[in-house]
Amino acid sequence: MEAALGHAAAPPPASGAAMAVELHDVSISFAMKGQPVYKAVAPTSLKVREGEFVAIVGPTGCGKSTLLNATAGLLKPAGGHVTVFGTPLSGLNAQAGYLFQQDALMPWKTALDNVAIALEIGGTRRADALAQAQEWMKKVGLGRFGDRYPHQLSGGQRKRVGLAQVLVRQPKILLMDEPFGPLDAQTRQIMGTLLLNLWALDRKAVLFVTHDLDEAIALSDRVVIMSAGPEARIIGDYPIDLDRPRDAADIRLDPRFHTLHRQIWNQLKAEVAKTYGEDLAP
Amino acid sequence: MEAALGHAAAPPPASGAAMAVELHDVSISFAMKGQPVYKAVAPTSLKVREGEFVAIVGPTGCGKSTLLNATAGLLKPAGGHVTVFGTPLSGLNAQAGYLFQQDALMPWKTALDNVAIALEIGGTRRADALAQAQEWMKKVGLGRFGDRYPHQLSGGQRKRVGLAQVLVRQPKILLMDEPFGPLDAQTRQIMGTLLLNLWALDRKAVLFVTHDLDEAIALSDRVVIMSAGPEARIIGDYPIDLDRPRDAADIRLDPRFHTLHRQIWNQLKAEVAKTYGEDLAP
Amino acid sequence: MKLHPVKLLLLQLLVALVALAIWQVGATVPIGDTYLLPEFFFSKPGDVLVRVYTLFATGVIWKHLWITLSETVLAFLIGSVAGVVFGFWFARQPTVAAVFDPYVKMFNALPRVVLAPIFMLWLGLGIWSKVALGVTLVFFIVFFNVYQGVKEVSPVVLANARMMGMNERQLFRNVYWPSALSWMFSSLHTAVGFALVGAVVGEYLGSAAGLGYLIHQAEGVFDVTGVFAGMVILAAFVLVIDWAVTRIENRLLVWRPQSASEQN
Amino acid sequence: MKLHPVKLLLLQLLVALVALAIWQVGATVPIGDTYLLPEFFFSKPGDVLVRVYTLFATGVIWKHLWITLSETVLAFLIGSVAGVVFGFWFARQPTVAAVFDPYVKMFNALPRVVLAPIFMLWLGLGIWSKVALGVTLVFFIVFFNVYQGVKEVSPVVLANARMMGMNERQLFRNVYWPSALSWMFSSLHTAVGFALVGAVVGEYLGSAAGLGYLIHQAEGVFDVTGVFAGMVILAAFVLVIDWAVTRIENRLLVWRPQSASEQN
Amino acid sequence: EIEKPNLTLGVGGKPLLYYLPLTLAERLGYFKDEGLTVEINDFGGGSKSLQALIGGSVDAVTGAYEHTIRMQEKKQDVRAVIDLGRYPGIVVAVRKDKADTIKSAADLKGAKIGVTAPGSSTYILVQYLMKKAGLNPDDASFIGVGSGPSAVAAMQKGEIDAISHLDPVISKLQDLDAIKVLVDTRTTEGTQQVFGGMNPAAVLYLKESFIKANPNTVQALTNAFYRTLKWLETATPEQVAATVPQEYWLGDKDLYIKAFNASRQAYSTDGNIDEASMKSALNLLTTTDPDLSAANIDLSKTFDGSFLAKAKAKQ
Ligand SMILES: Nc1ncnc2c1ncn2[C@@H]1O[C@H](COP(=O)(O)OP(=O)(O)OP(=O)(O)O)[C@@H](O)[C@H]1O
Ligand SMILES: Nc1ncnc2c1ncn2[C@@H]1O[C@H](COP(=O)(O)OP(=O)(O)OP(=O)(O)O)[C@@H](O)[C@H]1O
Ligand SMILES: [Mg+2]
Ligand SMILES: [Mg+2]
Repeated sequence: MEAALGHAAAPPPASGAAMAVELHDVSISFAMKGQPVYKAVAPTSLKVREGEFVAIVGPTGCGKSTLLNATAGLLKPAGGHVTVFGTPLSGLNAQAGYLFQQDALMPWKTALDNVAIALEIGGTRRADALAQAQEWMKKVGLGRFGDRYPHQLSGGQRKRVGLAQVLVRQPKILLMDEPFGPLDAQTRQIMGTLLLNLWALDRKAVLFVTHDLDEAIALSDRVVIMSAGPEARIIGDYPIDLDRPRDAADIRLDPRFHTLHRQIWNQLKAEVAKTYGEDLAP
Repeated sequence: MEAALGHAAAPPPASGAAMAVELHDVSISFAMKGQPVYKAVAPTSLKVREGEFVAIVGPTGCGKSTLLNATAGLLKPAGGHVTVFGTPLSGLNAQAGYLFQQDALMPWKTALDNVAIALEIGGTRRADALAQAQEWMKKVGLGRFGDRYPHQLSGGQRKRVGLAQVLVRQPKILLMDEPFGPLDAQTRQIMGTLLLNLWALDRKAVLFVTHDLDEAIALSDRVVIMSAGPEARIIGDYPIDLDRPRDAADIRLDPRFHTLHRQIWNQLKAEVAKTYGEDLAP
Repeated sequence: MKLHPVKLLLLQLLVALVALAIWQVGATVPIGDTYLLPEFFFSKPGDVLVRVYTLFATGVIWKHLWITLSETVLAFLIGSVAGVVFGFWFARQPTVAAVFDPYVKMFNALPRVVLAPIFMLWLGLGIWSKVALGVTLVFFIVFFNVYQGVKEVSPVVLANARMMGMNERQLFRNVYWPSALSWMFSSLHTAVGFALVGAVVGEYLGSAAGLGYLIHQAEGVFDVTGVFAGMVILAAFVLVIDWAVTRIENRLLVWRPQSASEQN
Repeated sequence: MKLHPVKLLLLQLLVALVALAIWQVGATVPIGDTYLLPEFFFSKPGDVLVRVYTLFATGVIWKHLWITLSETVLAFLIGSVAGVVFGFWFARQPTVAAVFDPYVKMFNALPRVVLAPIFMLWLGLGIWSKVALGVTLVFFIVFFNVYQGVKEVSPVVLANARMMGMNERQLFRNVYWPSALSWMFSSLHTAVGFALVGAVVGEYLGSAAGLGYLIHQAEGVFDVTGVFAGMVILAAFVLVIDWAVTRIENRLLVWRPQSASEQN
Repeated sequence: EIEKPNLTLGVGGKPLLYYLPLTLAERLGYFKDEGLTVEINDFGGGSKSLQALIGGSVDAVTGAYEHTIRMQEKKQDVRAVIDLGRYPGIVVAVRKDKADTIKSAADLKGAKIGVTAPGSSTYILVQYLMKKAGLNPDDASFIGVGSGPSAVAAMQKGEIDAISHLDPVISKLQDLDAIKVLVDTRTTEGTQQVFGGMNPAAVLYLKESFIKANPNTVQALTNAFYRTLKWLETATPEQVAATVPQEYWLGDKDLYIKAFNASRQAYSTDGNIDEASMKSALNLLTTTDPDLSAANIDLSKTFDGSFLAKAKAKQ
């Protein structure tokens, strides 16, 4: 299921390309006071090559965010371990940029400062950092919103500031948890293209959680499907052999796109049905 | 553009049906320290009949949430006024249930208590409230997650608890701000069906913000398009003359669906392009 | 990262031992020809411990402890309840808050030693004048924190609760109160100490019994050993009360995620 | 909902007038044959105001005010800085916090009047022993609040900042500090008052000048008018300092949404 | 026949030698013998115990005679019924290394003088001495040093040049050889030098209204104190030391006996306050407090000797 993919325009990861992220039998549990331990993720392995764009889809609450947290080093797996560029991860994953599912902007900084700080802590001079941050604010369509505080922005605007904050640092590994969730379809596509362009520039590895299957297929090299929890596992791993560069709008007309979409959708649908089977009358 | 719609199964609002919500030339501005006043929404009028399901779509940051806030009575319009069932709104809109775009659960209550409290404050006995709440938790697929605190739930799970919290009260007017945003496509459909069933039971008025055009068309009687801000206005109002009851999955095959989708999409696309025109190189 | 309880206890004992050692050395080994902690002012750890022991062994202490305990607990309870009530009231009534704001701050700045005679006038020499003194300390600490705590309630959660139709009382119970709890408990930890301080100072300024009385008696006749013995008992005492507060706190704040610093 | 400043001022004056009226009546009109506020203990508002005026007119007060001000400001600054530093340190070093926790609480419970002689021994009779007394009050209030404030940092914001690669110092500057600010300021409002209390109590217990000295002197000769005049000046005084704190607070907390209660 | 057998009595610093008769009366059981149960409340200072009396929280106070005079000015009728200390017991001393430059009150100009508290009797006495020596009160600076170990510390650390204080601080400082005494009003000789006669210090005083309402109670109280004075007149220092609680020994019995011997003459032997002593006391106050005018004071209302007379008769 882990076939190497050939791409036309994106830098094709050589078959032997180094692994950016590897999860080795990672399992995750949550201990709760007065309740049995909740085994969220069963031992799971996943490899992401340098320069590979992997989308993760799965029913709500299956463990996608949890998996990203483990990859980021924010959550200690109950079992197994994570390696990053070959070295076992201990503590935080310094190579990764993480766009959280929740709002994570610093409320006491303006939007622009929130982006600039990501550079400043790396040692960039403030003036340079601000200039670059402003560039990125423009790229995400918020050039004129730099001096707003987060609470003065709409949900979608905040998400885009977060996106700029992560991308401006140009990390080697991108972990993105529903980055385009609160955006309209059109803006989603613009942001998707932005992300793809950036990704194509250098060989970033991307782990991309989304609920939009179209988006997953349109953007990624591989779509990974997680089963419903508890003890979620990876139950499907589809290489997306569509040509690159892809045009986000046109690609949906490609028959191959539809085949893939149907395959993945069917597996996903069955999985979701399982979650509800216990709770919902059909 | 405000044609009355005929429905097959859903209770068809009579032409002369009472207005549940009316916005009369409502405009909204934000004052910010040290910055010029931001005129988010230009004078806008919108009428929602009893029993009408209206979807609002628009580019990110245009003012959808702001408009819902005004309808809920949480935000005082800079100009114009809101009437609810004919009486001008002052203070909170007691007839409305509001599912916020952001997380709004009480972190110190378990999921079940969060739902039950919505009933308890209306005077329902605790035991009854808990029983009904548990029913609703099951309906949103979280029957076994009742004793979790919000921070122990995934993003999509929290949203569904919020949904149960609003629906359990059965308010006359439903304000929903991207209620299905962080849910996978399949769960979205299940939740959509749930909402439609509930709506069909009694003549609720629904104002439904979404970024998913398919969803907007599949669920609603009317789709309203807002222009990009600042000074956002309503620039389109499309009656959705598809038969009810609708099957969320099948409806996408209906040619009328596609015609509507294309029309709305084109207008929306042009609008989004406008937002980015200023910031993004094409 | 979480310390094993036994290890923690050992470390704590170590700290105590080091402190006692410094005390002992400072009191008995001169530097040049001055002592760092001259015995006349600091006594010696051994003597103090012996005195503490005698106080308990002879049973003299119980009466005093009991009185001080009552005063402290009463001051703490009345002060915190009043602080909570006024804190909430002010936070919910911005007009009241704005009008009374300067007066609250003024009262907070009045030295309690000067107020003591007035309390004795009004409340007599019994425990109530000491309780009042403690209350004036506890109240302000709790008040300011609860006031701020209420104002820090998440606006979205609040809006949601109001949309559900909660009235002021329900908002209080379901939103303001739980949300302000961590503020309140933070203030309670300080307040416990100040309740005791208030009680002891009250006794110190006029009484016939209590730990403050004991300390005052000892001080007048240069019985530093007695003073320190009193303070040691006092300190041990506050730990017991604080432990109770912490238990209640953990009980009421089960819902919170482990704090970030505990997690790592 | 927001009150017009002039209206607010008028309301505040009204409160003051009512309070003065009650005072006047209580001091001069007997109920049965006891006075509610006997002149011997409360003086009369007119007399007190006249005395305040004389104190300023003769210029006697300035020297004392200046000394008390210095002590208060120093106690406030040193106490808050120490409180902030230790608060952060303890919050970030759970082991240190766990080990020292009981000791911190014990020290907080020591009555300051008993500590005063020790401070005088170490620091002399000048302003520093009073500053030390104020510091012991201010420190604990700020300390507990900052400690709690740091623990209340939003876990997601913190995780985000750490993922950006912030080191401990950067986290402090960009996350912990701004996040704990509202806690800190809440504690500072209480602390201002306590700094002044500490200074005045210190002067009261031993000094050659300052408001506490004046009050003590007046008390020694049963000059209640003098005592109350001192307290009035003290109270006015704390308002000035608090006003300064509030200005800084508003400056540093521009980023916050209007609090929910202000909005409605 | 005793109207109020349960009494509350206030004092500002019970363990002080100044108030020794009170402790003795209690420990010797003389209150009990008179049918009284006395609860002794200790206050932060003499003025606080007076305030408690005025406020009604105590029935009687052992405090300074001067208070009865001051209260007249405040329209409070407070009367002494028996004298306990006939001399003030205050000692003015200078630091050893200043002994060469400050030889008398006249040399106190520019000195830093430690007193128990501003406004207190120790403060008044130095001012009186300075005034008599032709100095202005502003010529020296006065520092409140409190009454406990902090007073000793202030002298030891050289923060004050002179001190006007009471026992046990003075005895302790003498023991430490830190001071040289200028004026010693614990002794007959010293007091004679300063005032030319007696100058009553510690007395038992009560509100006039209370005396009126409870004559038998007051009589019992006076009896107990008079008996104590008589006991004290003949007691050996060892007997006294054995009677007071051990904690009062200043950590060292020898020191306590030394201190007691130094103060012993100051205790009244007959409990009486004669006219001359009253005047002397008034003079002390009016000299140092310009706001206090002798014209307003009726000295006959400060002391009620009738109870003492009966007590004497009974013995
Ligand atoms: N702190 C926690 N304590 C207990 N259970 C948790 C905790 N965090 C997450 N879970 C559980 O782990 C499972 C996976 O959560 P996770 O957030 O990874 O889901 P997800 O796949 O990201 O879902 P969504 O698409 O809704 O965001 C969920 O069932 C959730 O309830
Ligand atoms: N408190 C505020 N102060 C200033 N500007 C605000 C405030 N709240 C919202 N805005 C601005 O008003 C506009 C509309 O915001 P709103 O949240 O209604 O957008 P939205 O349509 O809901 O967007 P999204 O789809 O991203 O949620 C935005 O440009 C936003 O920046
Ligand atoms: Mg998630
Ligand atoms: Mg929105």
